[in-house]
Amino acid sequence: MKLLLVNILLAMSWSALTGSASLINFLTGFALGYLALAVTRGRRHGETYFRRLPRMIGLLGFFLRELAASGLRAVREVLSPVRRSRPQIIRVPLALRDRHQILTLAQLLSLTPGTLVLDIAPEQDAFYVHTLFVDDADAFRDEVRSGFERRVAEALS
Amino acid sequence: METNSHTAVSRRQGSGRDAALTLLVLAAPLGATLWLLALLPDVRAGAALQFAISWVPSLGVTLAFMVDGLSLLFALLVSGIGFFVVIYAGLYLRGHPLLSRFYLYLLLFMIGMLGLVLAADLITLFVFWELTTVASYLLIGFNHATAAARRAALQALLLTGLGGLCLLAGLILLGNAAGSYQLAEVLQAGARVRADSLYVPTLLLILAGALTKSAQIPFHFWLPNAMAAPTPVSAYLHSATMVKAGIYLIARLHPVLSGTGLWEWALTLTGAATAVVAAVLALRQTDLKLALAYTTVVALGTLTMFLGSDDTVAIAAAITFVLVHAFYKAALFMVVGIIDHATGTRELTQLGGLWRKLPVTFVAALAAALSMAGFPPFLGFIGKELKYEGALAIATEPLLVAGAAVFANALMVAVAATVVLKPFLGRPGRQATHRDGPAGLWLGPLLLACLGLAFGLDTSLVADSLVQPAVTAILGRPETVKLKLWHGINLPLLLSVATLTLGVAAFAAQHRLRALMDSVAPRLPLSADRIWDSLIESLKSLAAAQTRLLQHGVLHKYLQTVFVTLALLLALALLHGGAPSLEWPELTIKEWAAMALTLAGALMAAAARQPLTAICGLGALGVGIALIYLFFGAPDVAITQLLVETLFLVMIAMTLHRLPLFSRPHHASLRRGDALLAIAVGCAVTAALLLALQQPFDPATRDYFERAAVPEAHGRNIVNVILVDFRALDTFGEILVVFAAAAAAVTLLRGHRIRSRNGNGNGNGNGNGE
Amino acid sequence: MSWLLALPFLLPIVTALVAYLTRRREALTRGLSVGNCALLLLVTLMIFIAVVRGGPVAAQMGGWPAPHGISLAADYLSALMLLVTAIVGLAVAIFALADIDRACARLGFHSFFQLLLAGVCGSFVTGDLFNLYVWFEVMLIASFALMVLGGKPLQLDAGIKYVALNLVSTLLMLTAIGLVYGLTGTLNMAQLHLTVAAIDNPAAIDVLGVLLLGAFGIKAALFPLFFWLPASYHAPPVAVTAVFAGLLTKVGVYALIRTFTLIFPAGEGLVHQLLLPAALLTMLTGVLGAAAHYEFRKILAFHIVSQIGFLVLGLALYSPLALAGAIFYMVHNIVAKTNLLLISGTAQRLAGSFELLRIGGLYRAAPLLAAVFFIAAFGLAGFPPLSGFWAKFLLVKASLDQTAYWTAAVALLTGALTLFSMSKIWAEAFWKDHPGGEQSLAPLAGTERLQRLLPSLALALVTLALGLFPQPLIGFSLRAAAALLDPGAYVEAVLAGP
Amino acid sequence: METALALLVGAMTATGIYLMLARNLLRYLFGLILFSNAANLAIFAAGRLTRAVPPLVEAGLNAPATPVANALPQAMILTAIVIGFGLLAFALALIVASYRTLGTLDADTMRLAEPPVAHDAQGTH
Amino acid sequence: MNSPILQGATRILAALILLFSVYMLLRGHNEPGGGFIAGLIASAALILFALAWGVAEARASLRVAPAKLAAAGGLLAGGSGAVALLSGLAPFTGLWLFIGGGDDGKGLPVSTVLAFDIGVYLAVFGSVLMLFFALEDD
Amino acid sequence: MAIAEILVALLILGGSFFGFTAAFGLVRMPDIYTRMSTSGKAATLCCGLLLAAVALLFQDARVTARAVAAILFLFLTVPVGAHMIARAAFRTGTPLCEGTGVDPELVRDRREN
Amino acid sequence: MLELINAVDSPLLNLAINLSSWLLLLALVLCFFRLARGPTLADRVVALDVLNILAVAYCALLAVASGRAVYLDVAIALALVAFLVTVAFARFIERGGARAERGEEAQEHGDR
Ligand code: NA
Ligand code: NA
Repeated sequence: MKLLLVNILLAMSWSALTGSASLINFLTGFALGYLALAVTRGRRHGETYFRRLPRMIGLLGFFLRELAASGLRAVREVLSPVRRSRPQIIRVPLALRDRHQILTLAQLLSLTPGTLVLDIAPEQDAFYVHTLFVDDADAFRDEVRSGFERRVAEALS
Repeated sequence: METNSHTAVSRRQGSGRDAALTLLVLAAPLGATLWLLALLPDVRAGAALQFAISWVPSLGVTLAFMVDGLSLLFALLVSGIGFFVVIYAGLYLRGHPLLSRFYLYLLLFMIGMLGLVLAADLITLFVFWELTTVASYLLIGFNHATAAARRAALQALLLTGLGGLCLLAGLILLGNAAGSYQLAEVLQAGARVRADSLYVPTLLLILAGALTKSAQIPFHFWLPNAMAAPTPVSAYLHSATMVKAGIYLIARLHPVLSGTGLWEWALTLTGAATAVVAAVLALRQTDLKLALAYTTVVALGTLTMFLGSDDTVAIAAAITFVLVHAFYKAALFMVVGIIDHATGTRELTQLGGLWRKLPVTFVAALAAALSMAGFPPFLGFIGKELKYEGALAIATEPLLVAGAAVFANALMVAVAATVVLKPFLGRPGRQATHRDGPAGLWLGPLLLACLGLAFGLDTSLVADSLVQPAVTAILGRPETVKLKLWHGINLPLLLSVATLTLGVAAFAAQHRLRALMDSVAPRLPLSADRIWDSLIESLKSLAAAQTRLLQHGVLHKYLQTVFVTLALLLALALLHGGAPSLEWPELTIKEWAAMALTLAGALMAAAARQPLTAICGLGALGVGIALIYLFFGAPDVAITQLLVETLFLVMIAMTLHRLPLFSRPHHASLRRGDALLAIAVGCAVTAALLLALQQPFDPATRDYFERAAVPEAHGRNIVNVILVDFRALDTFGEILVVFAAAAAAVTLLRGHRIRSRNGNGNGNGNGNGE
Repeated sequence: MSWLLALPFLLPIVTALVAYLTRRREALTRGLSVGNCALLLLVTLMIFIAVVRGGPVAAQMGGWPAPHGISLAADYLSALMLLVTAIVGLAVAIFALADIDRACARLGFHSFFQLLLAGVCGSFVTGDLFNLYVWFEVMLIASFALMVLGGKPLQLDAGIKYVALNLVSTLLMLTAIGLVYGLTGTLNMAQLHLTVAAIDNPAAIDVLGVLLLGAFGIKAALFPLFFWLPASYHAPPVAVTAVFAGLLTKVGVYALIRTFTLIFPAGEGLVHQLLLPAALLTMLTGVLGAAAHYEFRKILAFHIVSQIGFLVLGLALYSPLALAGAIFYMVHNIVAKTNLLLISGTAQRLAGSFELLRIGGLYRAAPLLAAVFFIAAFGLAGFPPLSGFWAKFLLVKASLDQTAYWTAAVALLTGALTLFSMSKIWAEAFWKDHPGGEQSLAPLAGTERLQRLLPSLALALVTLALGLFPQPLIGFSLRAAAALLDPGAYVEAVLAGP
Repeated sequence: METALALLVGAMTATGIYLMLARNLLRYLFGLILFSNAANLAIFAAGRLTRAVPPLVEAGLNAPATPVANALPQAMILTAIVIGFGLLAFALALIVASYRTLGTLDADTMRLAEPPVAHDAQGTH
Repeated sequence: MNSPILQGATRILAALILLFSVYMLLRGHNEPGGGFIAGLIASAALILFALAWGVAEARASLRVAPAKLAAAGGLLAGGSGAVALLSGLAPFTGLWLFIGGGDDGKGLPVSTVLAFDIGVYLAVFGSVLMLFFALEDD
Repeated sequence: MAIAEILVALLILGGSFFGFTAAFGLVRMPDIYTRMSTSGKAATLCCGLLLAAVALLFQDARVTARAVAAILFLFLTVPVGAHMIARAAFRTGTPLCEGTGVDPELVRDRREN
Repeated sequence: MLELINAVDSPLLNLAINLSSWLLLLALVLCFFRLARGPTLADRVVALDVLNILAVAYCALLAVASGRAVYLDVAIALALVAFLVTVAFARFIERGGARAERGEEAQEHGDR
């Protein structure tokens, strides 16, 4: 995280130096800064950051896609005269153990169409998830494990 | 009797110191007396000595004194009798733990009284007048542990205090009418004052002061009650001097205020009624001190009666009688004190045959009583003769005055006889525990009584140097007064004989008369003392009722009152000035929406049945208001509004689980009145706002800020520039408020812990905290 | 000069902040509090002298020119009020050393006390209407804290009423100030004097006047808005009540006087008609309330209300003499009333209660206390030669001069009833024997005796001195009154520039 | 525009006062919030309204190029809001502490400071 | 409250919000923001933290007692008003220094006014936290 | 520029449409959980789109940074908030709408506690 | 009827802005309906949350319409606020606010 901040700082300095405050310029600065950091920091400390950043961007893309889908799903559900939803609460066991990962997963799940994390099981080994459009609970559990959990684990470990 | 609360041991220990103290105090009246005596020749020659220093020039008040015939007479009485009283008191209260305080009050009184009679400025006079009231209060309550003394002190204080307040108003009016508070000028302005449109209230107010102080009916009752004071006090203040302050005042202002029908009738009637009623009451008493007290009232009534006139003889009679009375009454009081001291009682029925043990006292008592009864050759006889002469000389109502005088004097004869004969010569009753006692104790009464005799034998001692200058001062014209023991057989002498006869008869029939009065008295609907009590009681219950009505302790009623007041005030202002016109506002739809959201939130909060619902309403309201700020160009305010509103709601939500729910829905119907009130205030606020908005706006300050923000304050956010620069002081104060609020809240929420940790310290206990 | 004018609030503020940080080091905070009060006395004295010598002084905060920035201004009235505040502050600060227990001190008593002084001084010295609001708030929140300091049930109960009613006043004041700004476009009081005079809109001026009257009326405890005062003043520690009694309501009265002489001259218009009846009813209801009670501090609290009536009477009569009377009365009353409350605390400390029926014996056991009480109480009742006499004299004379006979009558009657209550306390607490016997009286000794009695003695001497030598203050009050009625010099001083 | 705001201020004041008059202290507090918001809006309206132009000077200029909203009332409101926050927060703490100590939120039953029985005039004087 | 999700989110959010508050503080003189707003935002960060993790944790992570912050803020604000005394100017007169700039005011501005705003920031921040922590502790 | 304009128009229209849906969902859905499921997401999306429109319109780094910050902030907070309410509702037994299926394992978990 | 001050020059954008404005205002109304209606506390809290988020959106729209980035700051503040409120209220509900819904016996009397 520290390196990310430093990177942003560098990008801002770039913008300031070049005197142009456009988005493009900022992104240019960010990229340059990334490179600079990668060079200066080398392997010793920040190794993971440089590997993680692309994955994080990937996760972000995935997340945005899911969000859009989720929004559209919600629109359809709300506006259509017929109720399609089949609400149910499903217990989803977790493989992740890291706090941040669990958090990210929960965020993602909550933003997915028709799902809402109600609670975490007492042993913190499962979510209770409220779903609208799931027919098969087991299929949903698999989907979570193979889709979200994997990506989160990759991006944040 | 007064000294029973301290022990003999302390008495012995303190007696040496007490004697020294007494001697020290004695210097004051002695010095004053000698100084005044030295002034006698000058005053007799007609000089009025003036002494003035500037005091409150802004108000025209000077600390001015003047010695003329009238003031000298009274001043001599005050200091001379004061001298004897101090000697007497030194022995009477020997060893009393509060003797020094007693002397302090006595000196205070003496100063007050001397200042009063010597004052040459109305306000100065009043200042010393009130000083005597205060000193009297402290002295009456000297035996502070007894409820009776406290009650009597309060009664005297309130009554004379009320009178004093009237007097103050009267003196201010008099000063206004005369154009000055300087006595010299006031005395010259008589004609103007009497012609003033406010003459009547002025006179009545001043008389109210004088008559309460001098215990005239219906304000007479405080004086007998004041006998709760130690006897020296009774002798000094409540017979010889202070009660004569009213008389002095009437005499002092005689040249200014007299000569009108109102003056004459008011004084004559009041005085006559007082003399007659008090005389009857005096006869009824069996407590020696009380009997004497009532005779004092008689004397005061008589004096008042005579001062109503402006006949030379009547005035001379009054002045002479002032002297006469001062001598014999002070002496008699001290005698009673000696009896009380020796026997432990003042009750007539228990006393008798004391002449053996108290021979000197007996002589003093006898001499004083003879003067009181008006036997020749005592000064009392001359005084009485002069009274009758004066009464007959009064043009308007000679019969009334003479009749009252005869009646009163007759009963005085009876009382005088009773006071001396029964205790000293009657069948032996309670025995005296010791003999006359030290000379200091009986010296005063004896000397005073003998003075009565001496002055009677040689009237020139008083006539030229005291009475005549005084009469001159009162009447404001040079007068010649001759006092004679023997006038030949004339009407006054006949009246004297009649008086004596009647008096003896009354003395003979005293038991029957007393019994009669005792049987009548309870059936009388009114006694002034009881009326006083019921007045005080009704004052208290009025106060209690008012408190119940106003200060009832119910918060929502307090708030109702506040808002009702506000609504009425605003309604009054709007009716007075006219309501503003209302025009349909031009708003865009989003502005309407924001306002609607705000209003809806407010209504939701008002109608909410549960706190959280109300909070949600407030949340909506907060968003609505923020949007309004935003739409009208106030983003800083919008952000702050949102943050503050939210933080506050969060705070409530954080504490809500510790608070109870609203117990039942508040039905609107139950609080229709509140709703109407609220709407009324709301409408008024709207109207007020619209009125303010009608005025074209003066943009000078706004423009200044816009011009100066960047060049001078180096900031482009004008709001922020105002906050941190143009009006930084406001902001500074405001962070203090927030800080103090936080600290105060911490105090509240943690206070109980800190307190329990430290234990309960001393101080700040609350008497009714339970 | 600008610093001199700012010091009366800056000093207590800094002291308050530092004292809060060091509130667990008792000796230090106590020293800070008393030391600052002494310093404050010095500063206010300097201001006073400056004003006496050269007339009103003003300063522009931040150096921004009036009427745009915030102006501070001290005319005769302000300078006098500042001085009296400092005197009372010092007396109470010393008294508090003995009266405030360790727990209350640790909760921040000294800080809140200093903040209260800052608020009071700020209110007296500001020449800006909105800044006045801010200082009122500083004072108010400090008073809230002091009211509930220690958190006893009684205090909380009283605090609820105190807070609930005072907040209404605050909001009214805020609204009113907002509307005044809307009407005139300025907040500077000197400028307002000029602007309002030029506005021909009697309806708006009446309405705003009435709003301000309501707001300040609550603060000043005017009839029928005074409930908060008797409901609460007997609850907090005595040192707190004493400073409240001396200063809080007086700031409300000050605001009334300032507003209705400078901004909306009350010689005419609706407010003028309302002030007189309000004043008279305040005098009477207050004094009657006192007659109904047997608790030392409740009696005094109701008397505060009553005496507010006298102060407002001076404003209502609106003559030089009447205003001078109000000013003189204010000084007299602040000193005497503060002292009486300090004495009530010492009496309670000695005899164990504030309930008059449960105490007694102080006349004999505590002669010095009795003497200072007597001076303060009879001074309050208006007996010469104590300060209250001249105060009463001025107001009664002003009434009579204006042929307001009923007013004079009510004033005198109120005086008599005041005497009734004061003598009640005297008789019950001092003269009467203690119901529990002499052993129920706990004697004072050493430092505590000094800390408790020295302030009382000093204040009693002030009462006596003002009575014996009234001319300086009366002359000053007349000058102050003249300046209030013709604020040309004030306006000029403020608007002259930095 | 100001007229509408004036009406809103009146309505908010009214609802605020209505709540303040309730016996429950929490309702009083809510009423106070409404009232204080109304007061702020009153100041806002009193300074006259300008649509959507915040009092900011654009960079490089010495004064606003176009008429902007009146900044002074905004500053006043900011001060008032923060002060109001302090006061309300204290009031809330007071309510919490009172409830803990006195066991009720009904102000009418809080009679410790002024007990309901009238004081009898019973002194001996 | 003990919600892992909230707690996890709060760690990040609180830091972000604090950062945002400093941003609002520093640009306040030219754009919306300033000491008040920034102080309120900063306190929101710690309130959030306290809601998620408890007051003790919040206090510990703040390290400085809120009361000290608040009082220091007050003193800083007052002190920055008092700097004017050194120049013989009226209290609260703003003094500006443009580091590295000429008379055109283009340098990096350092001013007593900024110090004042920081004082406001600290005072508001500390005071609000005092309030919340006390309410929550209770 | 025209493309950017059209894009902006689309973004704000889409955004507000999502906003409307969110509110409509609140009214229409049968229980608290379904309401949250639909409206939370729609509202977030609404904001996201509108903020993106701002960024696109201004083309300024500082504005963009703030818009991105706002979006990130919302993405971080909205789901957490939704979770908190849902959890509270769930734990305090706020009723589910008719026909909601409940995982038997969950019932077991709860019984154990 | 619906006009936005400082709307940009483009008619297309203007139309979009106007339409959006209507939509969002309508949403506001619906939201308030749920807020007022309840029935559970959680419902109200959700409604308030959405209301706040809609206000964020509206700020963004204002920024577009007026061309002023100022509104963005308001939006951020609002987002922050919305979250804080939601968390605090959720906590309240969890801590015992639910007793209100169940209509438990109140402890207090004479409340009106
Ligand atoms: Na206030
Ligand atoms: Na007071």
